[in-house]
Amino acid sequence: MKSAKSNGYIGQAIKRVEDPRLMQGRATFVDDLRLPGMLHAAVLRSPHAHATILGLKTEAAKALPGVTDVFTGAEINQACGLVPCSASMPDLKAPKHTVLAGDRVYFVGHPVAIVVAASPSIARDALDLIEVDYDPLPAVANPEKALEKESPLTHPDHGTNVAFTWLLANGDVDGLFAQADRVIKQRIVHQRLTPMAIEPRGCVASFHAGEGSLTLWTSTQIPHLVRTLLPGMIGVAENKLRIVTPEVGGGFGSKLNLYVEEAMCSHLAMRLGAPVKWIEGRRENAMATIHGRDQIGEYELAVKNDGTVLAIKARTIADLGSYLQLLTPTIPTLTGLMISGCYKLKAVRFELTGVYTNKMATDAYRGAGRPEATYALERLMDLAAAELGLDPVKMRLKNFPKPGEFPFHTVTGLAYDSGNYQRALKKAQDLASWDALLEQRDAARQAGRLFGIGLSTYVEICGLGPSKIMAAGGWEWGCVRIEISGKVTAITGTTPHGQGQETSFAQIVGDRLGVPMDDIVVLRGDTASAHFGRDTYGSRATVLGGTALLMSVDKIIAKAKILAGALLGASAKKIDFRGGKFWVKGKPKNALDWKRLAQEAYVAKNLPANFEPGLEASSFFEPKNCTYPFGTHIVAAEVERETGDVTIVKYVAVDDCGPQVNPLLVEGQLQGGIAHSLGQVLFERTVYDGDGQLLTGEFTDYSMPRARDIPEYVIGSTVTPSPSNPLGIKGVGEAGTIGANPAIANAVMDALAPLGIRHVDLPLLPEKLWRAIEEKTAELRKKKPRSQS
Amino acid sequence: MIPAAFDYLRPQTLEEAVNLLVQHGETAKLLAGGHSLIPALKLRLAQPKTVIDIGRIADLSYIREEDGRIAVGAMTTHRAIEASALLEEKCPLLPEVARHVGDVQVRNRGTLGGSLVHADPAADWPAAILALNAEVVTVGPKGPRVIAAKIFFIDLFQTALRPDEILREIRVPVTAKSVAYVKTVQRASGFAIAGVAVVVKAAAKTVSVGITGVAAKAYRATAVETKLAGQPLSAENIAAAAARAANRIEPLGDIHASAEYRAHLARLNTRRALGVAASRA
Amino acid sequence: MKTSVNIRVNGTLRTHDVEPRVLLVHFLRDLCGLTGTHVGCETTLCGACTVLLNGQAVKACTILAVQADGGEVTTIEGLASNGRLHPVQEAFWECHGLQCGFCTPGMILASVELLQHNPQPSREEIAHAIDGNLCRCTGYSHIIDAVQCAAKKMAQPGEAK
Amino acid sequence: MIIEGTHSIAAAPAHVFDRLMEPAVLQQAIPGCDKLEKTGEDEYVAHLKLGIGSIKGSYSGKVSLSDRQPPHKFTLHMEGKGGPGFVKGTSAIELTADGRATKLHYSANVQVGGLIAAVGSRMIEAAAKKLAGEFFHKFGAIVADAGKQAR
Repeated sequence: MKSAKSNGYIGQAIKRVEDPRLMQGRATFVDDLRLPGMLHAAVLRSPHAHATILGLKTEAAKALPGVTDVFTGAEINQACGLVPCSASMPDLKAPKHTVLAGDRVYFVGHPVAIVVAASPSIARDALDLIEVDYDPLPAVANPEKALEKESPLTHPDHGTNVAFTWLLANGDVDGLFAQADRVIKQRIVHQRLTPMAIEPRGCVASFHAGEGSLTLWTSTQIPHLVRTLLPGMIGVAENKLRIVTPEVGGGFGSKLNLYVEEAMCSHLAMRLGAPVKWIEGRRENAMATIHGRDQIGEYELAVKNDGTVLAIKARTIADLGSYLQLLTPTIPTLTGLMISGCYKLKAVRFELTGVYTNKMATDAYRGAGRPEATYALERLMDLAAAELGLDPVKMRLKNFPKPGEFPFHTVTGLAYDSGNYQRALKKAQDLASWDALLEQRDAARQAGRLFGIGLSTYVEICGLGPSKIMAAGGWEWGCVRIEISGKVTAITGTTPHGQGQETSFAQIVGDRLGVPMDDIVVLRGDTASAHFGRDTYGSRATVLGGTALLMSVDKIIAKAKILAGALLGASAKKIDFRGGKFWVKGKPKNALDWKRLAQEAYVAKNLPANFEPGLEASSFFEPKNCTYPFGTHIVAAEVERETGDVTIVKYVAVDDCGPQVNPLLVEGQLQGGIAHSLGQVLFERTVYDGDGQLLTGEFTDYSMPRARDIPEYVIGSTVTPSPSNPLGIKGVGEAGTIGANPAIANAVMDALAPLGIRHVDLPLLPEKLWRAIEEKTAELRKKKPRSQS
Repeated sequence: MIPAAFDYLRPQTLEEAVNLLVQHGETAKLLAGGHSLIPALKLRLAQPKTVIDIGRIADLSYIREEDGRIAVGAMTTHRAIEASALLEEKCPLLPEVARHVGDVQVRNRGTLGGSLVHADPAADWPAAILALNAEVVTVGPKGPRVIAAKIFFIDLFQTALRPDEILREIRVPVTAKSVAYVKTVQRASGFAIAGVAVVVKAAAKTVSVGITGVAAKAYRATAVETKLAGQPLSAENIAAAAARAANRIEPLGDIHASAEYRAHLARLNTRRALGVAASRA
Repeated sequence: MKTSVNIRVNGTLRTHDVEPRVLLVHFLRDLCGLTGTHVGCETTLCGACTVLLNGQAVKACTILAVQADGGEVTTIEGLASNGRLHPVQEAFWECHGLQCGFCTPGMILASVELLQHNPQPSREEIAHAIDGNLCRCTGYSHIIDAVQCAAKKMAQPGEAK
Repeated sequence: MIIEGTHSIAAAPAHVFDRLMEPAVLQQAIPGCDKLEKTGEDEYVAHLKLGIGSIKGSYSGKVSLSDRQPPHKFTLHMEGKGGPGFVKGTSAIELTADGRATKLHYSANVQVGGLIAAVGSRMIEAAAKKLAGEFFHKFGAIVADAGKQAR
């Protein structure tokens, strides 16, 4: 650990400036806000997956002392407008997404009424007094069943449960499949997951009647996008709207959305003339905050006997749930874009059908479409290697583009800007002591144990992204200000919520300015100070937000050189700058520091002609391309024969996210990301029963990793800078999740391979593995009755 | 997250508590450590009119040796049991099971008596209480009553405790070290999918086996016990007996484990627990 | 029917009239204004509300304020003394044991309790001690590092125990 | 969710069948039923206070019968809703003579929703079986008692 005092901050494992307030209970999350006269909202939700609302009685609730008012869809939907979705497939059928249900509910958790009261407890009591007469309708929870002719319709007026179709096709797929020595086929299931940020959602809205301005504090990843989209719902002009995100207790994509409660609280704050707060409960979070994944794909990989992969085909169904949130239809298309992974495939056909079911909407959850691609492809690679009798490592190496082939144009139409997949794979093998690991597996197998090794070589699409591929701008904004005192304020348009950019951005800015980090404050998450921004998702914040700040710093330095030149009697070209000091070349003793220059810039008595006062600059960074981090994960796992329990014996992760601004934070992101995948592979799943009832509605039934589940990691890195931004950085927020998934699954499947088990769908629950083991063991016993001891 | 409103009473003596229970009847709930009741209150699954807090009644939290048995006060926390040197020495199954209950925070507040009275079919304690042939001492308007563990658990969330009775004490025998608890945990909730508690009496050549999490109530695996009675605890004998651990039981199935897998785990964990206990003899 | 409740919180006696249904976590957050104690679930499983009650780690969401009447509570706000971070806080900082920080107060207090009675815990023992605390950001590894680091700090002479 | 069970009742099928059609008997036998009113041919409204341990709730709902084939079988439909959620089910009930007694077999397709489904999924099957068991136990007692008195 190096001290934060010395300069040269970039690349140092500096402890975070955010932490002291968070560790002492002095940070402000939304639920910590208390405004004078604040009212409390509670939302009544449907217990039915699908039903007609025959009647709604709110009188008793309204009569409860302390209740301000109760609103139903009939009383609020007109005023609140429809929840926006950014996707625009040509054939997309989108239901009208009102804030409260109209005469029909179509998922468990569908908001039906909202109560506003003097306290949270009164609001909660009032919910019990609302009477709703539901007439249940048939529901469909299984996306494959939803496509059958006789299926109940989630939206009867659509006449179908198909929301859209999407096709990505390139190259001579049929020809290459005809040339293939073998076709590897596998049905791949990505179970639905619930993001479960430990802080549920919540918001407080406050309206200033005199100014006509509204402030919304909300636990979101995207205050700027909310400010762009909310005016369309509630009729407050964008320039009268301020969105503040205080601390956010985790998002993982689940807070990358504009939700009905944000619109309702904003509307009600205006309507009732008092601040309105709503805090989501955990059960509400489980049923009415977006879910992730939920894809089923029939995959086919065409290969030659020597291990060359030729082409890939997939017919994929994405279960969208019952309506569209901001990015719902877009997420599964990312699976298509990344389906060629690290390999030189010659053709692709990815057919996607988005399907409505009576469930909560899916949307971005950590990795968002890319873990689905990586998992499918890396499973196929292992299955192919097994069928061809090839070493899975050699098979991968055979199909990687060479380091000299970058930018590498994929068959899916992307241009990977940089890469050296061989190096990351080699490093991971070294860190895993590969040969010793193979010996360990041999020994374990000889002893009758189910021990396996799995790897995944993966590439991500991060740093989203150039505006041309984004619905509403893919740039990022940053502003840097040298204050009169010489202190530095950096303002980012990204919205960190745990990633630590108050620290890493101070490192970037401090490094370039030559200013101690202690003198820098990074502001984020308030549209009043961060005038522009496209926020935090898709591993973009450091890549784009960091670059926007760096550009601003460079503008200030250029300006300061002019000022320094004027003060020192030289032209700007003759001014040297280093370590926070400006001097005329060759005369370092007579140097000016930022403090002095700031005073001059703002007191403005000695400015050169045509020199604007002040030392502030802002910048929009528009990237030319996304970034493409990559890496290799290697996992050794053992399966207990009698229970199906999985133990991770070894975990090695090598990620190449380019130069690391703060390796400590990089490691934290990787470990956190891996934990999400560990959960998905081994036990996490959102379960609806056949009637659309949510059975994992609380932490009592939704299994997430706890400390006891976590292996000790060996984490390494390689550094292949991205040419797409001046720092060469690539983003790391989702790498763990994207890389881990197939590595763990492949290890478990390798452990079971000696029994002849080919594939088990995620999650690899003990019972599933036990059943597979029992079945195969029984078969083996039949075949050779005497070999069993 | 916010319970429905209720009246709160805090008796100082057991007698007072029994009187309040008689007075308020079915509309009242007793509050011990609160780690079964309060979660139900918060979800409004339980909405009693009155909550009678027995947490301030003196001398309900103790672990002491009396007449060759160990008496554990109903309000003794899981943590106190986990940490008890007396139990470690004289009845080590209780501390071993305590370590499996909930998490540290839950163990610091939750009580043995509260858990037993709640009779969750997947709670850990019933397995141990059954395997130990414990006795449950209650007090009611008609005075104290002693109930044998094997007739205490009646059904899902249902015990032999009468509505006007309060559980006061649990009495367990002094045992050797040859005990064990083997549990497959429902990883989300921490409850048991299959928890098997075993007491091996080497001298008498008998074993007793209590199983929780598998059926609608915890049960004694009598078929296992009968098979092993008088037999040496060889691996073969244990395996043969453990195979009967789910005989004549209707195992539960849910999203975490099917009935078939639960029955398998009952048998497997019985075999393993017997093996561990035998190795400690 | 409100009841008067007296709880010594971080050394200061707090007296409030509360409905019996008020949970300790709401007493602390809403009546004492100590919002460092968080609510992450409603089923006693996430541990974000962990505080020390009479020295023991407990989940403040599963205790009625009336039950804690007469007790002593330490919340995350009361852990640092005289402006000096507790060694567990120091260690969480150094080891990057927190990201969003929402679970952190509970995680730290559960760790403090562990180190009170087990000054040199193994990784397994730490995992066992924080089994009642969910973290969705860190993946726990750095948290376990932090608790071991805190144990080392606290073993040094002159450190607060 | 399918729940099945078999109970033995000490009376002949014809008698059992008839008694199952009597609202007063049903009300006595249905756990926690404090109201059962006939609203039409084979249709009733019911009010129940059900408690399993500390988990208690009030439910109101409808009960109806169909597919009546005395004394062999009938189908029972019920739906109820209350604070903790809703229950909807259809049960085929078959009676067969077993000596002087009746073997009653039920096979119910039960749908449970709302809070109980979200937080109580592990309990639902056991709870439903328990309640069905209580019903038939009580019903059996009523029928047998009446039989004794008649003799």
